Amino acid sequence: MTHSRKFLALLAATTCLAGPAVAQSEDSLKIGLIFTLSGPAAVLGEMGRDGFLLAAEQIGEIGGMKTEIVVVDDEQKPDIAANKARELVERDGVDIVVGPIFSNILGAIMKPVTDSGAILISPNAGTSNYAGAECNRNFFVTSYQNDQMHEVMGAYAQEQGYSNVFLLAPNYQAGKDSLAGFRNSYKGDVAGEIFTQLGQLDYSAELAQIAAMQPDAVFAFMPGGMGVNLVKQYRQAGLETIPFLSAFTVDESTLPAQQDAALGFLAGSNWAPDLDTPENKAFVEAYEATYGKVPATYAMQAFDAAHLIDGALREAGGTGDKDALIAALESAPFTSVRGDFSFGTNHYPIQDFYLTQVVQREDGKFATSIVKKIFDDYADNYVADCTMN
Amino acid sequence: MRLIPNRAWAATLLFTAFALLPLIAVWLDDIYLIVIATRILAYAIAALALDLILGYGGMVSFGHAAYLGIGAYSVAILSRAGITDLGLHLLAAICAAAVFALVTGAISLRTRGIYFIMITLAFAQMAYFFFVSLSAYGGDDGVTLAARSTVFGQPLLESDTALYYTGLALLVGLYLLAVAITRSRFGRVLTGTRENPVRMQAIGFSPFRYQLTAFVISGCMASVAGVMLANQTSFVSPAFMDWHRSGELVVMVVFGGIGNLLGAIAGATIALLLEEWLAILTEHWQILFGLILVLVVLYSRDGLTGFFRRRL
Amino acid sequence: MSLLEVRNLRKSYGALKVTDDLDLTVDEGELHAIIGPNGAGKTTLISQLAGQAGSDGGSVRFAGTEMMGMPMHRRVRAGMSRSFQITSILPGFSVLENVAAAVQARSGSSFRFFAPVSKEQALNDAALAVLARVGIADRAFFRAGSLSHGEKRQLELAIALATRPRLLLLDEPLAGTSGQEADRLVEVMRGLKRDVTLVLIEHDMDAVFALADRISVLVYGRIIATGRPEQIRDDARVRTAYLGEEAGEGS
Amino acid sequence: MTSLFLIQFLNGVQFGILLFLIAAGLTLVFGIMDFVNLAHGVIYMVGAYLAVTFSQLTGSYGLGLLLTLPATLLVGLVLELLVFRKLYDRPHLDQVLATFGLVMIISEGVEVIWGSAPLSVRMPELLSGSVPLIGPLRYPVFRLVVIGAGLATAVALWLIITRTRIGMRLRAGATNRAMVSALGVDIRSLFTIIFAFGAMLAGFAGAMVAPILTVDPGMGESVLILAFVVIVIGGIGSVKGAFAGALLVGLVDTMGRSFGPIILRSFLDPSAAGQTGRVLAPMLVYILMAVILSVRPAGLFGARS
Repeated sequence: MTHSRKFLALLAATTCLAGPAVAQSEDSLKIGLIFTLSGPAAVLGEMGRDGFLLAAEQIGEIGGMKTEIVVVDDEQKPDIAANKARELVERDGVDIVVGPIFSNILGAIMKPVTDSGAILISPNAGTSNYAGAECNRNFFVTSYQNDQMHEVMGAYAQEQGYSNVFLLAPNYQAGKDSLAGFRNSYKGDVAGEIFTQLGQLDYSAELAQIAAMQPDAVFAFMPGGMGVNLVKQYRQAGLETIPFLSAFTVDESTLPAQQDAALGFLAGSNWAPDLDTPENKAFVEAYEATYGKVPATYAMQAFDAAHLIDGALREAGGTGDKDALIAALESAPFTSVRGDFSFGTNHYPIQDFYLTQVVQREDGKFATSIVKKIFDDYADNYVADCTMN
Repeated sequence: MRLIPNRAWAATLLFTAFALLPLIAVWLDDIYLIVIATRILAYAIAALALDLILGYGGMVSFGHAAYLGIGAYSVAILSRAGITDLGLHLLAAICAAAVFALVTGAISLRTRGIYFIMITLAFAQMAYFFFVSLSAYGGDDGVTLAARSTVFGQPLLESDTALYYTGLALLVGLYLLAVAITRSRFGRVLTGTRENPVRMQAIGFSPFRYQLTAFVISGCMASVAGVMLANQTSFVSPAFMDWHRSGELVVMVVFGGIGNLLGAIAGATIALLLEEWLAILTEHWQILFGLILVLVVLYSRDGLTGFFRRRL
Repeated sequence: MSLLEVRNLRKSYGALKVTDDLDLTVDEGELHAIIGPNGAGKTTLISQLAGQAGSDGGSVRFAGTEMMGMPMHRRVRAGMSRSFQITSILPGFSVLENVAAAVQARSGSSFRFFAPVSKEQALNDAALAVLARVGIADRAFFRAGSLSHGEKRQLELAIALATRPRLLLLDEPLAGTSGQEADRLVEVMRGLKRDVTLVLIEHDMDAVFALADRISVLVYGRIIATGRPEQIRDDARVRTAYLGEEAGEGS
Repeated sequence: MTSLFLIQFLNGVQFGILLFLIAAGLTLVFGIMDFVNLAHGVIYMVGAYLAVTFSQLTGSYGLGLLLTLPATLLVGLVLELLVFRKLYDRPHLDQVLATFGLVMIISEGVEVIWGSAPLSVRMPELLSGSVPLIGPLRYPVFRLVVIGAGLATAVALWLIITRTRIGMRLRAGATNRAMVSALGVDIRSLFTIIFAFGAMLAGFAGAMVAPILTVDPGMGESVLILAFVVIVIGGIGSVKGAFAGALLVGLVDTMGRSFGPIILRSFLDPSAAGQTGRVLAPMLVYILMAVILSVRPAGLFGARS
């Protein structure tokens, strides 16, 4: 009889397997990092991971708890990311997941992570749907809402009185969002709006049209390798006389490849390595000392995420009380390297935005530099549609 | 065919192992194994479908991930329209796949060899870019599924084990169907057209009709894998039908040993398990995986099953 | 009554006229041999008649219906089958399955997906009968690829027969067969004369003159002479075409 | 408008020439040795990375380029000896599996050696300017150099194939491999030469492209697909086909992307034209291939119908 009861128990166990894994014991904290660590865009994932680990090393015990960090590669493939996210929350039982870099990966891991009760903190992808109607109590963003970076440049173009701007972005969702964001604050007319092929290498066709139209300025959103190609070819085609406004195109992850081709180009951002705050100086020096590279926003925002978690856990007294932890996170109890930083009701950041320009530092390296502040304590346009809990 | 006795034995062994897996997962206290295994089942179905035309029909389709995408998007599109029943999802997927396979197959079958490989790739790329342009469904960011398909209106598939066993049932069913087809009158003509198309014409068969029928059947089967994958990740994106995925499917079938339906299932299973375990070993797991592929080709004539068949 | 009427059949590869305005008539029930020196265009003619190779012009009427433009598989269904000079079988199949496939082609639709074909005893029995007739029944369960060259020629003939044709185009069936196998095949062909019209292309003159009711001589894509075996043997033109100039004057 | 057309044409030709350099090696290897080499794309990538390293070591892009050629020749030789030599008589699918494995090894290996960040080569000073074309339009000198170098290579390749003894053997090998080996030609060494030479050509293309495009681990894959499209359109085994196919794909891809929407606008309203243009643009090359293959199933100059 006992034999069969044991078997029945086993059978019963297999039928009701959904539901959260057993919660971690009180004093230990488990964090899962999920970034793109292989393929062409691995450099961005590596920066996010390195930024977070640098902060974790400096803090030691995050939130005063014994900390274990599990790093996972999503290979920039949504279905693999969805499974790896489930692995983090169900098998490894992590309390907090930090990542990813790309919007389509965020879409894939949002449900598995937040449904399992864990907290998800995105240090980069900040799509509009999760800032608005689909906002989620367990989801925080330490970077920005994607459109904001483009709105900064739209406002600058409007401020400069440009009347005829040429727009360029890849033919995918983030590309469409970017040009929409730019047009939120830029009211002038548009010389041309071209969506290039994702991963396109050669922009001579588009540059020829720009040269033919001679617009007041060009606004481009071309992340990663696309940005390197575009900037180099822009310079080679002799178009540097036309101001080059951009978002996510000239930053510390692509400048090592763009080098002097990007000199003087403009970019909208929520940060630059030479932002004048003591925490930022310490962060940039520590990052360059440890990794020998100039940090980009991907590293900075992950660095801030670690400090956010540290501050919130100390305030909420550990991971036991979920509501307390969420309330603590909402109060953003940490000093960001960007200076003033707080969360909107949709858990997206409210922060300052700047116009930055590419400069060559005395040590020969290239980096973006703060020119002037465009927006002060600027929230995203979707917070109104979010009716959290 | 003396092979049959130990093939049936091998099949029952493999499927019983799959059937016991959830129990093993609980016993090892690692429920995540079921999540990996469900994904393996989906790819096993797709590999089985591909091997039907690759191994038996000699048609190397390098665009079979398109059917994974068609199956997955059938779930996404129908769910958004309020239809959540698994049966309807499968039906829609199969019909859509049949139409796509009929049209592209009729054109592709005018070519041979590498040309057939490239034209099937071309049609899959066209399908891929079509779904990338579907901004209503998130374009290339993809779209999250609110819930898994329902069975008789009940959300039974929400439990991973139920989804797993549904997948296993589909795999076993499709495997038996595929075996029956390869041994039927139709299967004999299909294999004949692979071996010697001119001889088949000389006895009165027009190869085109049989190859196109097999191509459509294979596409429909592969779309079932797409429906499974969508439910497994509860997320759908064009990345499901990227040409890399078509390449991975071909690799799985050849890795397992072509012309052997069990080999295709074994190829998919072992390839995906390798990916999981090697990824734990090192961040640069692809070097090891690539090395294994090269070594298997160099030292074993027809893939893993060839390797095992000689050893057993 | 003529079963096959070929009128001004033409085919050329660029400037080379392979089939040069060829006429041929084959009567029902006869064994009509076609002989000619190498390169005369015999195999091309067979391919044109069978529908494997296209034709530049002319007409091929079989049992009253025009075949020109019809693909090979439909001509076979119409009852006009062929064997290949270079053996063309299904090496991976068993010998029995090779022949059973041909029987299957003429016995109902092959779009059946569930019943195992190896269990269809009707097909197997019919196939075994043809194998027995051709003399390789003992090889039924061997892989076709493993047969000797001669046995493959016998299988080639068996497969063609299994389509139960009304007209059978045989392209050098004895090529490469040893004496004993050749005699066996000649006997089989002699036995066939009763129920199928045969067009025999062959170099083995003994077999031709032993079997043929009528012989046509094909030279450079044209039929230069047609007649009973003894007429052809004494025909001067045939001898010059075949045996070269001096033989022609010598007689 | 016409000036835009001229620039697009030049860009199309330049992209076509680049594709030809890659496709030439691929079609020779495939046509003559009946060998499907998916790893050809990563050899192009390795050429680009080597050019970056050698340029940094020697301080000059020119020297870097020259050093890259023998280096990629060596890479081709090593791969041929270790892996490809054992696979010549194996079915295509085994070759696909083995070379697919090689692609994984080399792509990840590159990331281990050079890191995953995109690299680039500084443009050589004298070639970095741009030449005035018409009115305000200018055309980068370096791209003209690429076109020139590509055409020179094409002519050289054509001469080698049609005029030299090795060329005669290449053509004979393409039509009937068994016969060539039967005639006592050491087929093994001929294959090795073809392989190494094909790898060098791909490496040369990679090195030439380094200053214009980014050098990152993903560059091999996108080019590989286009190279296969080119050799299939041109007809496997025909270098002439590869040249025609490359130019065709280069022009259609470049011109299609810019003039497609303009042409569509003539019979569709602007927003629909923009949208269909965006949907069709990435598909153009594949539509082109599908159309050609359905009309000529063995490519334009199909050596093997």
